[in-house]
Amino acid sequence: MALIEVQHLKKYFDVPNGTLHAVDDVSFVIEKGTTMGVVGESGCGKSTLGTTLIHLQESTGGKILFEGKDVTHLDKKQLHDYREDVQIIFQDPYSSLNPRYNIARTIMEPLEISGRFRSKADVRAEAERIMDLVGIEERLRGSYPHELDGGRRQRVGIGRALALNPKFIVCDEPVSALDVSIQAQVLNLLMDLQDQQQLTYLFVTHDLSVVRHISDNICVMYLGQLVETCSSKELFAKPLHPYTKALLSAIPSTDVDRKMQRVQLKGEITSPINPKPGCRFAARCPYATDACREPQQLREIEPKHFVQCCRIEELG
Amino acid sequence: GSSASETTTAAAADTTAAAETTAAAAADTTAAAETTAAAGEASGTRAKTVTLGMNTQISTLDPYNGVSTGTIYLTEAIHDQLFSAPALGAPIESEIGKSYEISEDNKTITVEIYDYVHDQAGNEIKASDVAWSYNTYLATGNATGIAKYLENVEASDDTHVVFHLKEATCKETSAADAILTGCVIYNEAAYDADAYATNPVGCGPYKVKEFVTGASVTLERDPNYWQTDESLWASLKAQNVDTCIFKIILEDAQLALALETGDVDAVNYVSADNLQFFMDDAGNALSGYIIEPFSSILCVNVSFNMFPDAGSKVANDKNLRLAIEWAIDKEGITQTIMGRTASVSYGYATPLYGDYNPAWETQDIGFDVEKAKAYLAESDYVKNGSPTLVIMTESNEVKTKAAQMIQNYCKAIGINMEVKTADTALFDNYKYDFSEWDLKIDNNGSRQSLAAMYSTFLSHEHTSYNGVPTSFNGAPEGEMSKLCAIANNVDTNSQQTVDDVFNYYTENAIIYGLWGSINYIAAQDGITGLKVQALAYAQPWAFTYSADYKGVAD
Amino acid sequence: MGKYIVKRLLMMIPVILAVAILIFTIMTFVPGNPASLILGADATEEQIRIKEHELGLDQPYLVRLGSFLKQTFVELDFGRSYWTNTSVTEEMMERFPRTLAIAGFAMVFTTIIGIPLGIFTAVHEGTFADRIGVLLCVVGVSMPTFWLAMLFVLLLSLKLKLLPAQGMGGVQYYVMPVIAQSLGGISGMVRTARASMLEVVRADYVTTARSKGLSERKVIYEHALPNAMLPIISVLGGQLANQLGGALVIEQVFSIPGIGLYLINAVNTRDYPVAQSSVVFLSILFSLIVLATDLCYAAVDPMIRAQFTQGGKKKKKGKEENA
Amino acid sequence: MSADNGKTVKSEESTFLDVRDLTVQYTSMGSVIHAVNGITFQLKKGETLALVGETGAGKTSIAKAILRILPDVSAKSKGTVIFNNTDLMQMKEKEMQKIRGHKISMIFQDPMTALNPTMRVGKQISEVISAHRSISTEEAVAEGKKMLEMVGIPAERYYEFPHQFSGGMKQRVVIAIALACNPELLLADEPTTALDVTIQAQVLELINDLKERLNTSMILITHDLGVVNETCDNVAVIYAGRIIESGSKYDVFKHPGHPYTNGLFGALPNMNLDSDRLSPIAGLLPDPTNLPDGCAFAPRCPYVTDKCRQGTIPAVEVEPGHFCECIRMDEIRKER
Amino acid sequence: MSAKTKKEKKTGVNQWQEVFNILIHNPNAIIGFVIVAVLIILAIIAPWISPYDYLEMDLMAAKQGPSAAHLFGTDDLGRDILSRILYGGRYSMSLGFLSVGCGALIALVIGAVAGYFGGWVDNLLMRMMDVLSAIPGMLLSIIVAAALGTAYHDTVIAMAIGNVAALSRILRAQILSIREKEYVQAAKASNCSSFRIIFSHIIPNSVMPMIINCTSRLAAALLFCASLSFIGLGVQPPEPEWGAMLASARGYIRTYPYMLISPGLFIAVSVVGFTLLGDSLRDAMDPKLRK
Ligand SMILES: Nc1ncnc2c1ncn2[C@@H]1O[C@H](COP(=O)(O)OP(=O)(O)OP(=O)(O)O)[C@@H](O)[C@H]1O
Ligand SMILES: Nc1ncnc2c1ncn2[C@@H]1O[C@H](COP(=O)(O)OP(=O)(O)OP(=O)(O)O)[C@@H](O)[C@H]1O
Ligand SMILES: [Mg+2]
Ligand SMILES: [Mg+2]
Repeated sequence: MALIEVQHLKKYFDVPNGTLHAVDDVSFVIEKGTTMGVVGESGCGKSTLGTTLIHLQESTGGKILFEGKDVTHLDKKQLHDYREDVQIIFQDPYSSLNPRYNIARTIMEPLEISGRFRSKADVRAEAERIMDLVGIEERLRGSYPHELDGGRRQRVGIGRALALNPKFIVCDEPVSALDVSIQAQVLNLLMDLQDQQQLTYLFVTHDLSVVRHISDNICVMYLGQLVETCSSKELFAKPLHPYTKALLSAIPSTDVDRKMQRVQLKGEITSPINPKPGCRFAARCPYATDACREPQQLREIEPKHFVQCCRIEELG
Repeated sequence: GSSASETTTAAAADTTAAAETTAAAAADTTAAAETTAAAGEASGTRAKTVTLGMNTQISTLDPYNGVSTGTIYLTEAIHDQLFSAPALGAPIESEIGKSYEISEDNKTITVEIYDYVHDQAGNEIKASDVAWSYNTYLATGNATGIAKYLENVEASDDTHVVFHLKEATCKETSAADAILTGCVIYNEAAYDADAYATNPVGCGPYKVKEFVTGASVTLERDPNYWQTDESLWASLKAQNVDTCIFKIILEDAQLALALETGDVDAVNYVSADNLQFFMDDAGNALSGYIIEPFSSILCVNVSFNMFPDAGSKVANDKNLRLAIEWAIDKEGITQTIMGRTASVSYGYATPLYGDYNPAWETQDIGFDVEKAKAYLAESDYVKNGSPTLVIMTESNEVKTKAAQMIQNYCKAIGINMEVKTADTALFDNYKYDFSEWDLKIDNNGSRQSLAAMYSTFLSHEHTSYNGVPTSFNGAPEGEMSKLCAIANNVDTNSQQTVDDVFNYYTENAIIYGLWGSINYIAAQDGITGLKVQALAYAQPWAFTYSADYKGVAD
Repeated sequence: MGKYIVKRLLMMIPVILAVAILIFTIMTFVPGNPASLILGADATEEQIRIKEHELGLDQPYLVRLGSFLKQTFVELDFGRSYWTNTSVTEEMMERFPRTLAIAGFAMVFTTIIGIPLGIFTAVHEGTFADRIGVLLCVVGVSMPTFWLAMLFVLLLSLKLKLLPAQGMGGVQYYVMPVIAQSLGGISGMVRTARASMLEVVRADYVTTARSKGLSERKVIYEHALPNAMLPIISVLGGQLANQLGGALVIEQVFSIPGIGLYLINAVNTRDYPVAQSSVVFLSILFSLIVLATDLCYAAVDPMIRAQFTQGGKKKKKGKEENA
Repeated sequence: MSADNGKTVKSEESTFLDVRDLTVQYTSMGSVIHAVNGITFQLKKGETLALVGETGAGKTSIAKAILRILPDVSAKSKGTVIFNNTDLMQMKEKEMQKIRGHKISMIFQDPMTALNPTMRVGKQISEVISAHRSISTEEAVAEGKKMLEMVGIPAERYYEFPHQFSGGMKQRVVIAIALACNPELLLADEPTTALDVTIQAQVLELINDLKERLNTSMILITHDLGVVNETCDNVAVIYAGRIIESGSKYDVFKHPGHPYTNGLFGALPNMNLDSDRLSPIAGLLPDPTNLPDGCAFAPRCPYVTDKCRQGTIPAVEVEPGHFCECIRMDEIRKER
Repeated sequence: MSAKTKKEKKTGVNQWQEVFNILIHNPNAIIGFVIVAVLIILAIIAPWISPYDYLEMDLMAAKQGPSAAHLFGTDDLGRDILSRILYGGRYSMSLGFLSVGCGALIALVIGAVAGYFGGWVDNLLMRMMDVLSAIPGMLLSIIVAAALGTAYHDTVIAMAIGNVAALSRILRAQILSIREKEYVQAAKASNCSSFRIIFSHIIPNSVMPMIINCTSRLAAALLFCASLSFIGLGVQPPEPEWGAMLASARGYIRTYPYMLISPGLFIAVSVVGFTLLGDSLRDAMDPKLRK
């Protein structure tokens, strides 16, 4: 069953030099209990997509359906309820915790606000349960964020997101600030929690090995647009869009025996401000033709495998 | 006691201002000046330059335009008036005006002027110029001293000017003197308000050579002074020096130092604290200097808030007022704050005035703690819960000290007092707001007579509060006003009627003089005689100089 | 760049206008009546009313405000002093150079002594000289200027009789005011420059410069210094404001007839035209200085320069972040 | 490449960098941070050595110590760094300046802060050239432009300022600076960590390419094992300021000896294997102000014994050229 | 990293405690603190330790140089200068604290409103601050002091106004940056009300730079308070504010210079104290200087 369905979602920002198309006409579906990975380069709109989904920012256009209900526009009361179902975990475990709140208080705050608990003791008990769940040691519960290492901080962030028992969590690069050894701990925790609580994730990252490890489905974004989406397996096995191909080939492998064939991209990401119509990857795409300057459509090339590229058939 | 303010009102001028000690002393100096002037002329040794250090700012040189204390210093040098008053009580002297006549009914004054008057640029001065000068000055609104008396002024021919007095004031004692000495004369056609602020063309014996804003003014002898007959010069007119530099040095210690280090030839003022550098304990000048005291017309006084219903805690309690007066040791205050530079004031007066009565010195309230306590016991003060009285003063160093000392004396007999200071502008605002204070320290003086001063400040016609005409300390119409009016009327003025005023304010403890300032003027001893005008302001061109005198600017 | 300057100058207009209105309003509602002050104690109420009328004080607030603004900004005339009826513009032009001499020289010393000294101490961080310097600077910024000035007078004028204690005249009259006035500024500048330099010296690009094999002199003067100048420049404007403010007090101590004495006296005597005009004048001056500082800033920081040429909006953002 | 545990080994002919017993200590707020604790390694001409390790392991400190650009107020380094038969640590500062940027140069971790924001990009390149070669300004500019083009940036951008460049371009400028004088040794400190994958690929390609063309030796610092795999010959794994395992890339990747190295591979999401769970290393790096006795990894090690907590653990040569500091290594290797 | 792991030993230490820990290891901070503390304590216990009543005049003993009976001598009215200085501390200190405090309070409101609400409110308030800051601070305070008068609270207001513009800018800038912080987003996502976000998340994290700045301003305020009294626009006699004492001693610069020394010295020392304290506090709290 689809937990979240996004249709033609748009998010534009007004900036001094024009309109910045951070998310431009993105559509996808996330099934309950699965993880949707979102990959793409820095600044391509991954975070914006996540925050727009959970109404931390209002979308400019398009539609968001949550459990079949339209949640694109919400009044105060609806927003309140919606936010108990959706939560977010941020990339930077330094700036995502209030430095003046100790750990227990950070976890307890959403519980208190929710008004679900009769007494302070209940809140406390629930917070203890959550902290146990995410593995924060007893002795650290009174400490302040700056006293913790990144991994533990990220656990606190996860704990806070879990506090309200959400159904859907946007994970905005939750491990990219962490060392490999710590990163593994956090990834494991997220996967365990998903299993236990039937959570649904939108997992934003630019680390392809991570996304492959954790996601069921993957969206590849480029400059605000969704260029390819399909299941994780299929994407890695059979990337179709030239950008996806380049992206995958760029990942350095740890396998000493294998040498990958690189697709080298020329140039750098262009500005998302006042973009011209047409494929935004065209400027860097080795296969670009005039046809690419026309507006593009996301098309189902294979079952459940959507690609936005007009030359996909020719390229094979 | 110097004040850094560049301009203060003429009447409420600096406490440091002073004038001649007594009429006799004044006469002496005048005589000296005249003789030396004559001698200088005879021997041809007119001094070349003199530099006077001044502790007041000179902001404008045209008395029409504005008011600044420093301007008064130079007035006699640059300008001529119809007449001038050399000292309090002395008869006025002729300048442009040859003679005057007061009509029988005191309503008009007719003045005849010399027929050869011209200003420094050579423009002739006619009676019409005189009338124009008066009328122009009246129109500026600054001429408070004469506007009070004058209805209008007109020239009847080239040499005669007629002054029409206001009905209500024409019988006041000093009206004529005030009018005749109250305005400098310009040529109507030449007058230029802009230029005259820094370079006025007057009829006086000195011309302006240089004016440096805020720093100095240089005057130059006018060899073509219109009054060629020196015997007709008023006592403040002299040309004993070619160039006269007024250098502004506002700070006391630095002013004194300037004289010591030879930066200036004379200073217009020496503070009590700095006297020691120029005179010994006995009051004799140290070698190398000449120093002389000149008493001022200004009397620093404490007045009580007499307005009936504005919250004054002393208005209805004569015994309390008396208690306060008896508790204050004004000799101690004068000595501590002013040292030699003031004399204790008896009555609300200084001895300079012609109508001063030396008997007051024994009749005035003295310092007697026991008496004060007795009066306090009879008063309602304690019964009213010993409220804190407010003593208000201008935030001027000397007066603030006086207020602190009075506070201290009152505390000694159990009266609580709080000092409230206000800058000049706020003080000006609050002094007629009778809900603001209980006691007030102020200084007053008059260029005419005590009767005139009493009438100005003690009679109810002076100001009003909440629609009630009151005196400057809040007393509404009553006995005091009546006594003042009698004393100040040409028909009834006598020592007796002035005494009546004294007795009334002393018995009822309405006002209480603290001291009258004495201004010390010091100079290098190449200068042999000092000269001041009525307000005790130094007039360096009229100083006398020894033959071997050499100024610092030479 | 030219466009940017013009834009900034235009933006100054409403601010200065508001300053004028503000100061006019303060002066208007301050207790104290210039007419009665001018006329003195024995003036009658009638006379005061006449004087008020002559000065235009009897008109309603808005009418007076309007004519004040019109006179100042349309006719470009600062009016006449209530007391001396002299032209304020002329008087100010005569006095301003004296204030400028004090504040300006103090500023110059602050800059040419303070900055190099600050850099010197930073480069020699931890040495004896540095420690002494830091200590002296703390003392330097803590000395009340007027007290220092009085101590100077006591020593140099009264005791040693080397310099004139007050007043106006040749260069020797400015020696003590300027020194007294600069000491605090220099100390403050040393502290700013030192802190800024220390921060920059730790920056990665300085390490990069070292790793290039550049001599230490080059590293400090070509890499660290230009970057350290940024915060220094941004406090220069503030320093000048301090110096101007301090000049007001110093003028008082040394009885120098500059704008400060003029202004304080005008406020005390409720000489509205003088007080208002001096404040407006000083504010214009001050705003121009701030603009000049910003331009210097741009000259040193290419990032800001780029934003300058792009337009004002982004510029602001950058500035606020810096604050 | 070889490593030893303190015994002096005569450097082989082709060994041109020989680092022995290098230690670096920082003093910060009264406590001493033991950042690097006795590191010894050699590097041959043309070779690339990777230093791998977690944040705070001491990688950057090693590179800075070699180049002697540690902050002189707070840091102290000891040991010998023999470069072309001279000990850099004993060299006069003036001499050292001639080495820096010329014989040895460094690429810094963060391109965003490594460039001077107020100096034109080109100048930052050409000043290295003029510092080490006596050429005219014009020639230096021309050289600088050439370097820019070599790293794929049009020469006309010579006069621009760093803020006008994107992250990837800045990193390329930093590389151009490092390579401007054809150094014999390049210290590349995480040259791609701050960059996007596609850009990272470009930059790595560039470094590899240039290195081969100029026959430069390189020490590549990274925590990304993938990058190591793609660019290096030899690997040294740093843990708490010590090399706990070193050897050829092949040996270390295929047969890791140390439990920590092992753990690192386990923690990595593998692109090729579809394991559901990762096996992270428990715990954290030890406090560098207060290192435990014995093996620093002991508190986190699943194989820890009491002996691990005593004395210094000697390096054992498991295979030729493959050294490992673990007393239970043999058992562990067998177990695998 | 290192510092982090070290601190783990002692958990539950909030930032203030940490700042405190840093401070007590800094000799400058200790000196500054001791100076300030001593001066404050002296001011508080002045009534008990003053050898004389600070208002009591002994005309016989006027203008005496330092002696056993009067350690700092007596002034022109025979009051004991030491006692006056002890009492004077009350004015200098309290005026300093109050003026900075009031300035900070006003700035807090303005900065918070402008920073949080943004839009035209922000624009309006900031333009108002532009106007305030277009007048050099000292000048503004002098005018306001002249306008309001010299009562204690008037002086406080006059001095406070000079602080408002800069402080509110600092706070606003800080709020703008905190507002974008992820924990604020997270709080929003946790259904926190705006009120709670402002007062629980934004303000407590925004005031730090303001507090640092205020400490430095305290030193400046002491100096300024003295200047104001010195030019006659601050505390008035007979109250013994140090600047006012200097002003009244000025006339005796030549004859009794000792009257000038002690008040000036006390001003300087107290400012040194606050400067040192401010510097150390800034160093301790500034994350840039603390790795
Ligand atoms: N509040 C905002 N105002 C203006 N522009 C914004 C805003 N938030 C994001 N953007 C712009 O929108 C684009 C997408 O930003 P976003 O943060 O979603 O990228 P991202 O893919 O998450 O990048 P990263 O990997 O660096 O986190 C960027 O160009 C960014 O500058
Ligand atoms: N300037 C310094 N002052 C004090 N301690 C420092 C300094 N530089 C580094 N350290 C400490 O030294 C240790 C090693 O730091 P180093 O930068 O060498 O690690 P690294 O391996 O490069 O880490 P990263 O992967 O984060 O770059 C760390 O604990 C660090 O906190
Ligand atoms: Mg993001
Ligand atoms: Mg590093």
